[in-house]
Amino acid sequence: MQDNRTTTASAAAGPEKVRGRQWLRPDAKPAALVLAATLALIVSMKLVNPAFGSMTQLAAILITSIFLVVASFGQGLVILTGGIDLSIGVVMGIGGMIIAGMTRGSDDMLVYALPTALLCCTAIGVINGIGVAVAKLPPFIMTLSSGTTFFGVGLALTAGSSQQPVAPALQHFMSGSWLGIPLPVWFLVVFAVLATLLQNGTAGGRKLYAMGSSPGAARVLGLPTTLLTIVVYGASGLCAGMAGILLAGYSSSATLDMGNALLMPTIAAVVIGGARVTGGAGIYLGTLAGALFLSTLSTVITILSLSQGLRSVIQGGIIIGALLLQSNRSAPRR
Amino acid sequence: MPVALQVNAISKSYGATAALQDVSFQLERGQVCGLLGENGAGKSTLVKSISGVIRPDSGQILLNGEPYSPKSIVEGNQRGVSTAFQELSLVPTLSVALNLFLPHPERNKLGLVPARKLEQQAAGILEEYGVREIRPSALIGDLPLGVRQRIEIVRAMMRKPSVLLLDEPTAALSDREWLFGLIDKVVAEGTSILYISHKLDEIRRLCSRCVILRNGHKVMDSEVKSMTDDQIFTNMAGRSAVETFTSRASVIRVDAKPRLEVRGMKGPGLEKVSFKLAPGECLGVAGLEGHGQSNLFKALVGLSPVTEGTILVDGTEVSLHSPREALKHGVTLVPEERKSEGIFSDLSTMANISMPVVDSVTRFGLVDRNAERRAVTAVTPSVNLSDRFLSYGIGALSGGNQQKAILARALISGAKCLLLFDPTRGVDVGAKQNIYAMMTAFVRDGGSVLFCSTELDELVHLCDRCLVMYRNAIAGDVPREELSQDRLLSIASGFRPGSATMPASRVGDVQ
Amino acid sequence: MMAQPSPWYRRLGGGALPAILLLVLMLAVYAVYEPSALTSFGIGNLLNNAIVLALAATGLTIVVLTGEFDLSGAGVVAICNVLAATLSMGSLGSMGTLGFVLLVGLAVGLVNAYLIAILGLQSLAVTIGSLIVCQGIALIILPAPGGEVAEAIDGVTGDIFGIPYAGIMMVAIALGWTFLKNTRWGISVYAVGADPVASRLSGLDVPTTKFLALVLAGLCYGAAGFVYSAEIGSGDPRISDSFLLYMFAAVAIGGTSLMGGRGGVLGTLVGVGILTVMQKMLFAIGVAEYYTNIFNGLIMIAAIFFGQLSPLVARIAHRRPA
Amino acid sequence: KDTYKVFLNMSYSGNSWQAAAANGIKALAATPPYDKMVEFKTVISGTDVQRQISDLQSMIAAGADAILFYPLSPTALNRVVKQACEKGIAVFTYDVTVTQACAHNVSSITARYGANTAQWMVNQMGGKGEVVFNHGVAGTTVTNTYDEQAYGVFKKYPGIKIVGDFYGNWNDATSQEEVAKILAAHPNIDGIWSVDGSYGSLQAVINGRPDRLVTMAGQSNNGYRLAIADPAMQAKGLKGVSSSSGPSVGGYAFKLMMEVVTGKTKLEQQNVEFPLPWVEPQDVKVCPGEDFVDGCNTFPADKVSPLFLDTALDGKTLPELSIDAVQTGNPKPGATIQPLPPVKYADTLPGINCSDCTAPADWLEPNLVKPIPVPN
Ligand SMILES: Nc1ncnc2c1ncn2[C@@H]1O[C@H](COP(=O)(O)OP(=O)(O)OP(=O)(O)O)[C@@H](O)[C@H]1O
Ligand SMILES: Nc1ncnc2c1ncn2[C@@H]1O[C@H](COP(=O)(O)OP(=O)(O)OP(=O)(O)O)[C@@H](O)[C@H]1O
Ligand SMILES: [Mg+2]
Ligand SMILES: [Mg+2]
Repeated sequence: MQDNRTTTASAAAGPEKVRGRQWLRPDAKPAALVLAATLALIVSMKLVNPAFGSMTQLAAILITSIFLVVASFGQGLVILTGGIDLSIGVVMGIGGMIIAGMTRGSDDMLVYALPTALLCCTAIGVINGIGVAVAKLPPFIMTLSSGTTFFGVGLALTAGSSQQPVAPALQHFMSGSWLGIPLPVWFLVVFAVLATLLQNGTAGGRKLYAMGSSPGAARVLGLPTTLLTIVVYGASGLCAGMAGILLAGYSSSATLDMGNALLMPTIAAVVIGGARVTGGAGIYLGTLAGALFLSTLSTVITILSLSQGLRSVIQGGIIIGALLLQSNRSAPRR
Repeated sequence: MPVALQVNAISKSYGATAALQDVSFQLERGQVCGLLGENGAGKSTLVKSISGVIRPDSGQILLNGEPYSPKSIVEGNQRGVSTAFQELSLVPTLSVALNLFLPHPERNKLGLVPARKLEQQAAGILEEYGVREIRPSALIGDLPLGVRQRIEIVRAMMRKPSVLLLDEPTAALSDREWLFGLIDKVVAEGTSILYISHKLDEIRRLCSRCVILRNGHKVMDSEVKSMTDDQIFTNMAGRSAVETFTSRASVIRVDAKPRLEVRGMKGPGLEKVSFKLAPGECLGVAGLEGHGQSNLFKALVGLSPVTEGTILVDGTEVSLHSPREALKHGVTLVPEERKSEGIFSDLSTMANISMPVVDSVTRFGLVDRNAERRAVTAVTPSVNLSDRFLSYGIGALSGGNQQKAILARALISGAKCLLLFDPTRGVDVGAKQNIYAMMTAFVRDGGSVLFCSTELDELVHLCDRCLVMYRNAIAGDVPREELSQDRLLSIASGFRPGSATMPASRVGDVQ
Repeated sequence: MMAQPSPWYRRLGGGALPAILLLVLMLAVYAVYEPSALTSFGIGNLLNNAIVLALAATGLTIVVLTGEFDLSGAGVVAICNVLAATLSMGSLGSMGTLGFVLLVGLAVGLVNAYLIAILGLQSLAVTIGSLIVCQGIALIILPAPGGEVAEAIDGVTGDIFGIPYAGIMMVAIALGWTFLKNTRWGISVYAVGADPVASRLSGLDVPTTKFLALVLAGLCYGAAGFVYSAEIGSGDPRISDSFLLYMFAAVAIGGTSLMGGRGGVLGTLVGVGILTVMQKMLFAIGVAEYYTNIFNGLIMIAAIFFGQLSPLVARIAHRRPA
Repeated sequence: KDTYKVFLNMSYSGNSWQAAAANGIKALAATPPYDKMVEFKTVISGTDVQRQISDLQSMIAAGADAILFYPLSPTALNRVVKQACEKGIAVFTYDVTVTQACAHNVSSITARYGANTAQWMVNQMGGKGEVVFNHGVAGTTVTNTYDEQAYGVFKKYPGIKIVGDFYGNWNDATSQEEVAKILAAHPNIDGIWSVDGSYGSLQAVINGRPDRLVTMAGQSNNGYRLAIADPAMQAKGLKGVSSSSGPSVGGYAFKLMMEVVTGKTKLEQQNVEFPLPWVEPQDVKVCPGEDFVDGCNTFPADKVSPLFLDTALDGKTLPELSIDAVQTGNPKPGATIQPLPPVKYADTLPGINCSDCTAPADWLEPNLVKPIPVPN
């Protein structure tokens, strides 16, 4: 019997030897890196142009990032479940159009207009959700089609033009400040906190991660996948509507196509923030960082005074650079 | 005897986890060496290091006396090492034939892969290895797990390796003799085999030697014959226990309404199934793979369509169209396919387990981590899952530990009726005892268990009664006192009590 | 007893079958309402309208099959278009231009492939970056629409013996893919998309498979850019976002799963057909203006929806108790 | 011939400019006598050039008599335009142009917007100050042409410093965001030059630096016109000119096309210039009613959105239109089509409205505004 129990003693060390708590949750790493990249952008710009990076400038960046921050929360939730929402741009336009059309430049109707606009946008999201969850249509086609369809409906109803100015109260909200800090920045902070809690603190959020991680297991376990899917797309519609209303307030009027330019950035913000496109991974803090990064980047690009071609090359290059920062070659590839 | 494989002091860490530390052993030509260890001991990691899937951090390997450090699994294959993996490595959307010939199927002059020809060849190979009932053009994803396990094994063997690594090859097999026959044959041809299993009887049947790992270290390397079960067990777990089944008294509550009653259930792959499951009862389901057990389990929670029949829970007729409804009626399923239907691989083990109760461990709408931990740690001891795994992503856990987590999740859900599909698959001996104890305690507290297993001795020892499925129908209902492996096997193979005709096909008529 | 669609069904394109039926139906409606549809002028127009999208979506399909995304297609088409418009009249000539734009496609494909397949970055994020860079380069090369492509390139929109080149290219794509799909690489494309882990354990080279797919896609985009230049006869640095969306829509309508592993180029060609004929058909039956948008959306949903029903029907039909 | 099959092909949809132009054209097509004469159909192609080509092909196949369209590219549609001409179809573009010689381009692009507005700003600023440059859409001929003219003028005055520039995409929201960001980096800007998005730009300045406004040139949004004429705003330094090509060019092109198709007018040249709107603060005159009469050119704030384009209406050439007409596409009750004044032919600009031609020698110079001497 060649029993070598001599090693038994040291065996106890084994995997128990776990290092102290990691200072950063692994899923917060991309968020931290992207935030760092954002700061690096600001600092390097400040070196080039000392006028850059003043408090007003930072406030301007934050205020103009608010649309992206709000809309990409919804996009992030959808992506978390393994879907995608391509109707966000259209829904933003519709939200803004409803607000403009109902308030007609006075504050009287605002209390009715706000819920109506949000409700309509949520309803479009819910329709998306039903298409995806019940009819089992691929999210890409479902949301693309519903975007196209509702754009057509919006055109037919408004003949394509924004008829009326937006309620002054909304405009004041977007340009006012409290305690020396612009109201939209307050809004941004509150929204970010709520969104983080919702996505990463609640039981519902947890279930979304489960669903995105393994739809099969979620089904076997009896998670309400249909309901959650519908809720998530509804939330995306709601966020898009909210972003649309804010944008309408900001520019004091609305057009149906005003959200189109924001669709791609919402997706970009989510994936740059470290979320996985196929679902199940990524935190809202990452999305927030991604949105702030993109907003800062576009400010920097604006300040650079280059031809649009060069701006694009630099912008795209910096996005890829930020991704390279996150790459982890030693990590096992899935 | 010449040494086929020599492993010298290899180590491998995943982050802070040292999966292997200074492990050395050697495998002689024509030898079957057992590799034993608790879940997470590092067995699969060792196999992956040898097969070229991962590269060890340090140490070296000699193959037939020559240095061997495969950069890829293909290189391993070329050098004569092939593997049947624990988490099967077949591509679900490809045909059986293509899977067999991956990664480099034959090409014709045009560079095309001739599907027909490969299917013919595959048919020949499957025939040669005694897998007769599979059509080579069938997609892997359409086949039951047990059949996939066979194909995985055949694929490893057909390459005629000099070193064959089998990582828990019998986990999903109900017909182990098939494998034993093949192993005997290839060993006679001079192949060396590293054989991983949690089943001691298999080790005793096949292996002359065994290596035991614990927490990444080799703790024992010895002749099997010279070891008692108790010694092996002590080496694996560091404490003494024996793999035994303590007989227990029946706790069936005969007076109560049946917890679950199924009448004339029909559906795809299910023929007129009826049975009753009382509170306090552990009802077994036996059968060779592909005879409808998994359809039955799935149909009971609405994952497989039911065309006819009724289901009653506690005497009232209910519809269980989805796992969600089933859970509302206190019925929950521990599924067969851990990888795609069990785990949420991106979530921590804690979150995986707490999922059914996550709604109730909240405070102010937010998940209360302390309450969550309390709820989870209340059930983990029953499945012997160490608390230190709770903060890990479940994807980083060993297969057996993942299985324990899923069982813990079923317990935490508060269901009164557990449908356990092979709950001890891939679970180590110690943990098995815990799972048995868990089941025993569960029925003692008035719960009901419907229990399917590929290991007949489990059924024989744990069940109050055992249903045997054959060709998608219930072919026998064996009461406790008549339970024996032979009896179950004969019914499962199609022998009717009192009939002497041989069944047409041994493993179902999958054609 | 194994439930599975019969081989003939799968060979006919599996999930794409209902899409084919829808396409035929739409073509029939179009032909009834627009008599000139079936003239050689009408058919030629249709094929020429479809070929650019077909080439680009083919490239995208291959990438999507491996389980990745690629948004750079629209950017590559833009660069190749402005290059064709600035170079083809010069010393490079038309063949030289073709070679050059294919090289550009290849180059972008290589960069994407390196970042995605070798470094393991997320494909969607990376290709958003490369899309923006490509659009920028196109703007630098040609800041405003203009230029002219050589006569010979223009000829791509013509025909030979009455058969439009676009039709020949369409057939070539179909045959080419049928060939590629059955090579070792083609098989690994499907395997890698369906289950990367199992593919790796089976010994397939996952990074190389993805690498080649992304590079091949780059080439397809280059070719698309070349044909696009022939179609419009000039250069335009801006290519709309909607082109990108149509690429993806064609892939999805054709029955390719955006999660990878399922589908194929033949289906994509059908998807391209549906998107192209849809526009023509709606015009012919007099659906105009805002309703075009609404119908566009609804037809896309319908195409997918029927596509989903059919395997179900086939399964049920096949599943009769033995 | 007493009925004509006429197609309007829009490309973009969903923004105010395109909507107002299309609605104006629709209203005119429904105004007697065209309501009986014209079989009118609108087609939206979206932003994909190939779709526009496909739709134009469909129109040819459908036997159009006349096609009025907003081209997505000056060159990409040439082939299909030629096909249409060969079938004897009258092909007109509005606002933007094609270089195919057989098409009629109706546009203000040759009216030197860039040079005139830049010169106006220079004059107002006394030849010095910090200017922000709001480009239109990158990669379009219009933007490049205007940019070249405006840059040329600003460059002549060493005191003018262009401290920032951005692509506002002819969009107010985008322009507002960008100006807000630039203002934070360059708090002392004196002027903003833009083609469109000027109301948004102004909003950004009002929000960021309320007590010191700027000199501006830009689009004719109603809110912008009211602001430049507002004494309170002027007191804070706002000086603005409202110009830029308006949606009425669409209606004008339609009327002209119909006159040509019905033989009332014969065009001697292909390219027609639509007069550039030009409203300085003292020219702003608020209308009492729903349309432009007696030279009024602006509406009260409560009547329309601040983004409403006053140039959707045109008192001189398009008296048939009213607010309602350009917002809904319904004809103004009681209106009938009035004859057009004589046309002004446009300069040729290579790559814009012709291919083998030369531009006039002075095409970068202002022709409406007299330059001030360079201060020393
Ligand atoms: N990809 C990975 N990332 C991190 N840790 C891992 C990974 N794979 C394995 N481990 C860890 O390495 C250790 C050994 O795992 P391994 O899979 O080799 O166990 P095993 O002996 O095969 O167990 P089982 O009997 O359950 O299959 C475990 O602690 C496991 O958590
Ligand atoms: N969708 C289906 N349609 C028709 N027959 C099916 C379908 N799914 C499975 N079957 C058949 O039903 C039978 C039972 O399959 P099932 O997966 O339940 O086997 P099993 O005994 O649970 O296998 P294992 O022991 O390997 O888990 C098989 O013969 C299978 O071919
Ligand atoms: Mg293992
Ligand atoms: Mg089974």
